Amino acid sequence: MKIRRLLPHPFFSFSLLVVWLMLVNKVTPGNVLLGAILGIIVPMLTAPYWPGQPKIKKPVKVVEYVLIVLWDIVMANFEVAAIILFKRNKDIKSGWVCVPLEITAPEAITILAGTITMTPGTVSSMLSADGKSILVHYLHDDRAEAIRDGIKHRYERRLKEIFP
Amino acid sequence: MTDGSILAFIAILPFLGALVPGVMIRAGRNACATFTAVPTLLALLLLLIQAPAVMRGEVLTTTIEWLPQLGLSASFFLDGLGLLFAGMILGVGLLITLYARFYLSSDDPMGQFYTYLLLFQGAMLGIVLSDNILLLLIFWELTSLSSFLLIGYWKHLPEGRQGARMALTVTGAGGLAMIGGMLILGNIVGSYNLTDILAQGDVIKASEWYLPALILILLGAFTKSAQFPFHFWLPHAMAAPTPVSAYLHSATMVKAGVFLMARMWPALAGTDAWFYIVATTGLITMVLGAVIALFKDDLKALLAFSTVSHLGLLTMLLGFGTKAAAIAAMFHIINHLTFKAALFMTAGIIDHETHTRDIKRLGGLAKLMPITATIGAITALSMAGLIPLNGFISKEMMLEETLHTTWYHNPWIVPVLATLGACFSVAYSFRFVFHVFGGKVRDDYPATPHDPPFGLYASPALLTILVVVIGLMPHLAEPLVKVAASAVTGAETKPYLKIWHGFNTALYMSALAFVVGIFLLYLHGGLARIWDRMPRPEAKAIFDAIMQASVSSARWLIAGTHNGVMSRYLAVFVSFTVVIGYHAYATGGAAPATREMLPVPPIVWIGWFGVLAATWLVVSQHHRRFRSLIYLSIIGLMISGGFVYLSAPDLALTQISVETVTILLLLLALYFLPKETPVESSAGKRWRDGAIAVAGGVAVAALAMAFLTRDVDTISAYHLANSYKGGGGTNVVNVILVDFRGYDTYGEIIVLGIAGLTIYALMDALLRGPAAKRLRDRAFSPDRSRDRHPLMMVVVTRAMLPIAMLVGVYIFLRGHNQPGGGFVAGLVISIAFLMQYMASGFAWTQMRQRMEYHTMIGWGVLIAGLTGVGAWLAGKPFLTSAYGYLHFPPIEEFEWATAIVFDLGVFLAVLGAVMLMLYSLSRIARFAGETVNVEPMDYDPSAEAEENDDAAGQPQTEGQ
Amino acid sequence: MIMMALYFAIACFGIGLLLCLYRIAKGPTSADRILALDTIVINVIALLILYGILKGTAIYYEASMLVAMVGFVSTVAYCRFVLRGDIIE
Amino acid sequence: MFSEIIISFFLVLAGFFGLVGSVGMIKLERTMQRLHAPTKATSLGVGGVLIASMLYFSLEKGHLSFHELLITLFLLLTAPVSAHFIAKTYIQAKMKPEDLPGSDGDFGWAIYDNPPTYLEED
Amino acid sequence: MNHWIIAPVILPALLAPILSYVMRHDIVLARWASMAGTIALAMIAIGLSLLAADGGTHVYYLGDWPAPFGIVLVLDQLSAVMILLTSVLALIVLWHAIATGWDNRGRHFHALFQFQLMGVCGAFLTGDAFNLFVFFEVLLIASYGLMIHGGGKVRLMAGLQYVVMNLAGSTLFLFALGTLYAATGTLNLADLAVKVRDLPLEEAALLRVAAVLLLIVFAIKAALFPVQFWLPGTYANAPAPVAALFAIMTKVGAYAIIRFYTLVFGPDVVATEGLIGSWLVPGAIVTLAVGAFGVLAAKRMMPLLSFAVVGSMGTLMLAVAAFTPEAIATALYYLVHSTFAAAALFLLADLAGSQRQDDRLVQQAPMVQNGLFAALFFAAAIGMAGMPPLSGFLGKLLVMDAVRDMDWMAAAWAAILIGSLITIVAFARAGSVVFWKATAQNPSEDTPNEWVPPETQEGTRASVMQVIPVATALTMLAVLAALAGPLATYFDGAAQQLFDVDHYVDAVLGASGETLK
Amino acid sequence: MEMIVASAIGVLTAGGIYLILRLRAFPVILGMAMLSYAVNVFLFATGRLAINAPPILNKYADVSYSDPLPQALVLTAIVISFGMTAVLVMIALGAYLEADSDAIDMDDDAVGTAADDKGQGA
Ligand code: NA
Ligand code: NA
Repeated sequence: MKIRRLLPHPFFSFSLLVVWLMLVNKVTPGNVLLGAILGIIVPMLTAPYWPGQPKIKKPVKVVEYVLIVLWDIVMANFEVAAIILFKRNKDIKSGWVCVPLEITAPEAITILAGTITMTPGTVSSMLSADGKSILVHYLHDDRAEAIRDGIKHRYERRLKEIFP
Repeated sequence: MTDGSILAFIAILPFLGALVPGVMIRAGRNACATFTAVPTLLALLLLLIQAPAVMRGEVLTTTIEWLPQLGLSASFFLDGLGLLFAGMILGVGLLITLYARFYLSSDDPMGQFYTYLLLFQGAMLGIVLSDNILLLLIFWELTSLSSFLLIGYWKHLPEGRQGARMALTVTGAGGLAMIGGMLILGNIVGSYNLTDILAQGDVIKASEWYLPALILILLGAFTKSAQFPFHFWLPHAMAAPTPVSAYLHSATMVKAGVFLMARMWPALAGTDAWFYIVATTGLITMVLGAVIALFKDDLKALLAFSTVSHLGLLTMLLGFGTKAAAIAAMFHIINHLTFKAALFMTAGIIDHETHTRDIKRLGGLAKLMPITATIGAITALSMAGLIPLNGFISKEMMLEETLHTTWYHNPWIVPVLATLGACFSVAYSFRFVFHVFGGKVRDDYPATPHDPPFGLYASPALLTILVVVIGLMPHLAEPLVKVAASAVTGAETKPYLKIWHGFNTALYMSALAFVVGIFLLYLHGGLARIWDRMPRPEAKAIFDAIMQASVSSARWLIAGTHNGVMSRYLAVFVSFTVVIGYHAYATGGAAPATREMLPVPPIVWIGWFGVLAATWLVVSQHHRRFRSLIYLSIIGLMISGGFVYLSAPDLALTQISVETVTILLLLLALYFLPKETPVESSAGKRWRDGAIAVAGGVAVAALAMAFLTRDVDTISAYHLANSYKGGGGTNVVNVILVDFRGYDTYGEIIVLGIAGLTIYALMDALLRGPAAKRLRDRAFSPDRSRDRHPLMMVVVTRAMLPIAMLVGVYIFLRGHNQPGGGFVAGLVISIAFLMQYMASGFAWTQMRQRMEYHTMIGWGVLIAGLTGVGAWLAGKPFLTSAYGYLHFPPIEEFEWATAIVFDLGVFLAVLGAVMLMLYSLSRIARFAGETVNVEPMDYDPSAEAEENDDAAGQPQTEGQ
Repeated sequence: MIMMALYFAIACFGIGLLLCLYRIAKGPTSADRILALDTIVINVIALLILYGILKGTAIYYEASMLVAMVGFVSTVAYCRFVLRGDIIE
Repeated sequence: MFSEIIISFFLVLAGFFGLVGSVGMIKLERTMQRLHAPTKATSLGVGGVLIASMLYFSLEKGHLSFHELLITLFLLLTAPVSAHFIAKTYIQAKMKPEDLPGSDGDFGWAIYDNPPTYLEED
Repeated sequence: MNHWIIAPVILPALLAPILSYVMRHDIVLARWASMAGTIALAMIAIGLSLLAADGGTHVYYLGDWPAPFGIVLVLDQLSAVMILLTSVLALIVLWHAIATGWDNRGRHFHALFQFQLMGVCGAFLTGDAFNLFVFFEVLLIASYGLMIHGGGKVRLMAGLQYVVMNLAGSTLFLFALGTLYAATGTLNLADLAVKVRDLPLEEAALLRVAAVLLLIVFAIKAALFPVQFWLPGTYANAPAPVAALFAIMTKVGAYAIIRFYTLVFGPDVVATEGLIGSWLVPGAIVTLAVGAFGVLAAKRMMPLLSFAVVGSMGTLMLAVAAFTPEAIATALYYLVHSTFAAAALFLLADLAGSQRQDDRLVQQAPMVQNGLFAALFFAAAIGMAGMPPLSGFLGKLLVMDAVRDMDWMAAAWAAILIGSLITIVAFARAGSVVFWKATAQNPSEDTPNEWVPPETQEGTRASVMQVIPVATALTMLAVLAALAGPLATYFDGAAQQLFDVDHYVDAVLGASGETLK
Repeated sequence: MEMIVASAIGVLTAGGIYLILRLRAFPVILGMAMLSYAVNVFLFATGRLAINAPPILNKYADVSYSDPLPQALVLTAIVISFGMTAVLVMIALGAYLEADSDAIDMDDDAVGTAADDKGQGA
């Protein structure tokens, strides 16, 4: 019980500890201790600004998702680079596509939008006023639907599992 | 030399007395008058007690040190001349006090009057008793001031105010000139002591500074004594109540100039310059005054010009520079006092009884007010210089003197002109007698006249008796005239005053004057018509014109330069700075360049180009305000990069974070300001500004280049050496900030704190002022975006906030040893909060704000201050630091330093100040009708967000 | 070899910076300018880190970290200004 | 030796993508297209530099260094939001609702349409 | 080391935060605290003046760091006088602000007031060039807050100009300090004095630039031509009590000039020869003229007084420009005098203004206390215009006497005499319109404003409490005149001390040995 | 390098001066900001220029350090000028809201030196 109140979000506190260690860039007992303390205090200070912080269900899925995204980023970078460097402007067919969303957790939506943007070739440009769809701009493609389905299948599905 | 410490008391008595009447007025007019008479009387008695000694030829002196550095001492001395004048001042003062009691009406503030009168009396007394010319100057200026008050006594009358200002201007100007003259005199002699100066006459006259000194001093005397061409103020001073005119303008103030010439005689007189300046001025004044007097219908104006004329006479006599002339002058001073004071009072009585002073409306008063008529007639005849009255004797002596005077090898011009003057004085005197008292009784007087109560004619009557007595028995006045004249000439004089000198030229001249005078009066009607048609300069018009001209030219000058045109102020400032900076550089040599320059890798060129380009963009497009802000932030970025490259990491951190906060502030302000700057300045002005700007830029660049290419050994070697072992930190910059020069930092955070306060106070004032309405009526652009708190932004911020806080803590803790420190940490945290504010809006975030910003600044400043004060406990000076190391195994050693506590103060102050500024700004926004949000984001698609949100209440709008 | 690569990278980001300067001057829309500024910030971050590698010191690390942080804040602020006018509501 | 190669590789990679990103800023014609460019500079450009830095300090300087990851984390978190905002800035300035595909649901795109919970005030 | 030396800075610095954060909702408490603090400051100032009277130079090594490496405070007769002057003026002004309720017309008056005092005292005490800059900024930013206290359109615009001008000045200050450091490598005044005197003229170019730039910086504060333009607009629109307090601000500039150009760039310094006087003398003369013409030209009371302040600075600077001990002593006398004269006039203008429609110099309905104010104005005007019997006249004589051996003596005398004539005339005009003409039964045509019946003004009758500050300031002028002798002796001492550079240097640098950590 | 820094300072100064000579508050504020950039670099440069010699004591190696004092001074100056700029911005805003114009010039009537000959009679 006490632990619960002290650590409402252990995953969060732990990641702060990691961030702290990143900052000091040196793993020593002192730093770990200090980091741990900060990992407890800072969330307390900032808790009011993050009401309804979601509980991460399946950390494994997170890792998987991250790896996939990283891979996509690398790959897509080359594609886009090719487009920018070798395609003549008039041949570049950019356009808009609306991706309807099923996930509702703001965190999930944000991560999805972020993923869309960071995987080059697409930029998540705007949400709808009710947050139920996301407006995506693609740099060059022939089939807008393909992009939409790719996004929904490859990313949103996984996010739904992480943020049920 | 006899001890005269009593003199100081005599001189101060009137001033002490002056305090009383103002207070006493409630006790009634009699009490008031009495309390004025007492000090005067007392002073007079004390003076008379000294008189015998003075008559024996002794000189009483006393000295009280005042300002030895300057040579100013409260020194007084009493000799014959002083006695004569002091006696007159106090004696007539008494008579005037009595006269005024009955003259002034009950609704005149009599307390004020007597206060002013005593002030003036004291000032005059001071002049004639001073033995230090600086002291004399003080009293001299005091007479100008007190007479200003007396002349302007009837302040509701424009004539009074204007007359007073004119008198002050003219006599004040003279006084200032005299200051110059006196200081020169003092420098020639090496002492400001009058007796020393009078003893050094030859030295003075030999000095090349003699002429300037003479002229400056005479300017003082002439203006005071209304000598041509400064005579014009006197008639206008007649706006004063008659007692004032009788006192100032017959007996005392106007005689101050004469007194001064007499006083300085041994030091200044006897040279050609003296003769031609003084005698000529006097002669002209005498004639001119007499002529004008004949054509004045106002009794007091007539008397005023007659006074001018008689002052001219006295001046002329002193100008002659002979013993006999001096004797004549001294004697005439007494005589003029007696008849002129009486005449003024008579005029006052007539005015008082008939409610007019216009001769044309008078006449025939002899039957209605015989006593007044007798007094007036006798004194007027004395003024005309008729035998056997005292005026006759001194006038004879004067004419006699003129006969011995040659002016530019011309023996007759002076006597002729003198006689001419005499003719006119006979004429106006007789006019006074015949046109006022003579003729048949009229029925159209504004008021039915009859003799006044005794109190009102007592004083003139007494004077009239003197007129007659001195006339018949002049030898009575001999001893006084003797000592006075001796004092003036600084040598033994033997006046031989008698009424009948036999049939001599002077007598014939008088006779001629009498006949011609009568004839002139007979022709008066015709002459007056000619006079009126004759074009002549109207002094007052000229004076006013000059005043007006100087005022308008001053306004033109000032309005042309101090007209609130900021850009010109700054342009002048910059250009001036460049010019004298260049002059300073050019007039000194520069040591040879010693440093060899560092290489410039391409990336630096790029950064440099970035700065140049961004600067050009900001300047060329400053009309597009938002855009120029974007360009501005490039400069900040490049400079931060430059700081990193040039080994100043702390600067880079500070620069970049400060720059960001500044941009945010500017954006917040720009929200209310116009988004565009109109093109207002002409192409010419733009070129001018451009030129100035380039000049400034080149100058600064050259200056920088000048030292960048030269070495100098600085004190910072010490800081590097002692930073660790003395300050316990390896980041020398930080140690300097919190330790070596912690006092600077202390001041710096106080500046921030005040900035926060000022901004808060200003906002508060604005929202209560007219600005509030303008804000309320403010319309929002209809096409602005509808999403205020986008989901994505909110979520990311929530993740960033804790991380940013860690960064802040990290930067703070390591500041003492690595780049960072309290200030940057404070900015980082505030930027983190700013992110939160931007994401979820002010109200929502504010509700979650625990610490209040005022308090935060307060604690910051206090903590920093108390850390410094803490050192006192250890008996060390303010801000002395201490540091050490703690060991908790297994954790490695942990350093502590009081400097870090100080840095904590810095941190809090910075955080508080920045947040308070933003708070104040967004307060305006909400005042401007901006709706406040209760939700952290526009819309949260997930359901559970609602419940966990503890912000279901109404948001606070006025947090602080 | 690392040096060569370093200089290459520095050159790339440096040139990139110049290109962004062109864009920020050219515009045409505010979006372009904000975008260009954002990209300049990114290039600067890279350059700072590269400089750290070049000098083999971590002392300039905080600078790049801070630039990353404030770069984001100012980009958002600029956009909010265009979108809403008031950047803190 | 190997470390040198791999570090250099990442540096070159980073430089290349950084440059590509900026070239895109110039070459691409339309604002929305240009918006895609910096995501390269960010992801692989700066990312590569950071990795190179980590490797360099860890392998060459011999003390483990991973604080570069924090910057990466920052950029990954913030870059999408920046792009998001810039896109909206552009859309609001230059586009009308009809130029965009309709949103899925009753509410239009955020900058044109008030959120469901919006209480009518201004 | 005597810890009291830093008290004038620390006391207000600790009081102000408490005032602004603890007592900001309780004006009564704030008033008492602020008044108590100011009285304490005055007490301390008296103590320090007595301490300094021995002619010694008392050094306070902040942070216990040896000079020139740390920051030092230096208490000598000059700084003691300035602090005493400041605290007495502060008492007068604070009393007025409280009695008239000025302090309650906006937020944080007392906190800003205390901060202002802190800044001024700090500037007078510091022995470090850059620290002087810091405290200039403290007193400036506090003055910004006070300047716009209560708000209002014109005041804010004037405040804006005031801030801009001073920001430009502060920027130049930094350029100057940079140049100074670049040329000498030190910031401590004593150390500078030594290094500057070692520098030959042929290597002094940079130093000379620093010297003139600093002169301009201080000239802005002291409102010297050609950087005086800002003052009238600012003072004329400042809250009257603040304008009265600002009487000390121009003196800070004067003080800095006196300090720097005797100690560091003294007349004996080869490196900066022929620089200062050549700019200061004409500047002062023109300033005097500007002041006089402005007084004559003014059509409102506040601008008139502001220009009078400009003129007084011109006179003051004429004395300073001679840079002889006698002249500096004279300047100090005139400095004290003109401070109180200006304060008295501004405070009086405030009282009178509250009983008139506005401060325009035109006929208006007579004030309830017309006579009283007329008398007070007459006295204050006499003081400012330099007429006897108040200290202004002695000050004028002293200044003229002090410059009598200069080759520009004639010009100076002419300027002073003509200047005071114009001032006298202008004050007479103003006074006779405001106080005398008001009593005329028939308002003449140059008075468009409707006649306000006195009974409606009864409420605004100034209480004794409100008149006391003005009276006190005037009394100061009388006291200055009466005690001119002893005061001049003290000022002579201060001036002598200023020119004894070696003594200062030894006191600051010599002692540093034993305080080494 | 010195030339680069000096010229940059000069350019910033020139730009700042030109802007503070404008007639509206906002450009003047911009100018002040630029001037403070310029003066900060100037002040920093008085410590002379050095590359990769930050004044952070290195316990292990004996390296050279750049002059720390000007850096400390500049830090103080930056903070102070930030506070000043903030106040300037607020007062400019206040003046604009009160006067409904952000012109920086006052009319000479406000100064009290208007040239027309009304007013002081008597
Ligand atoms: Na002043
Ligand atoms: Na003054």
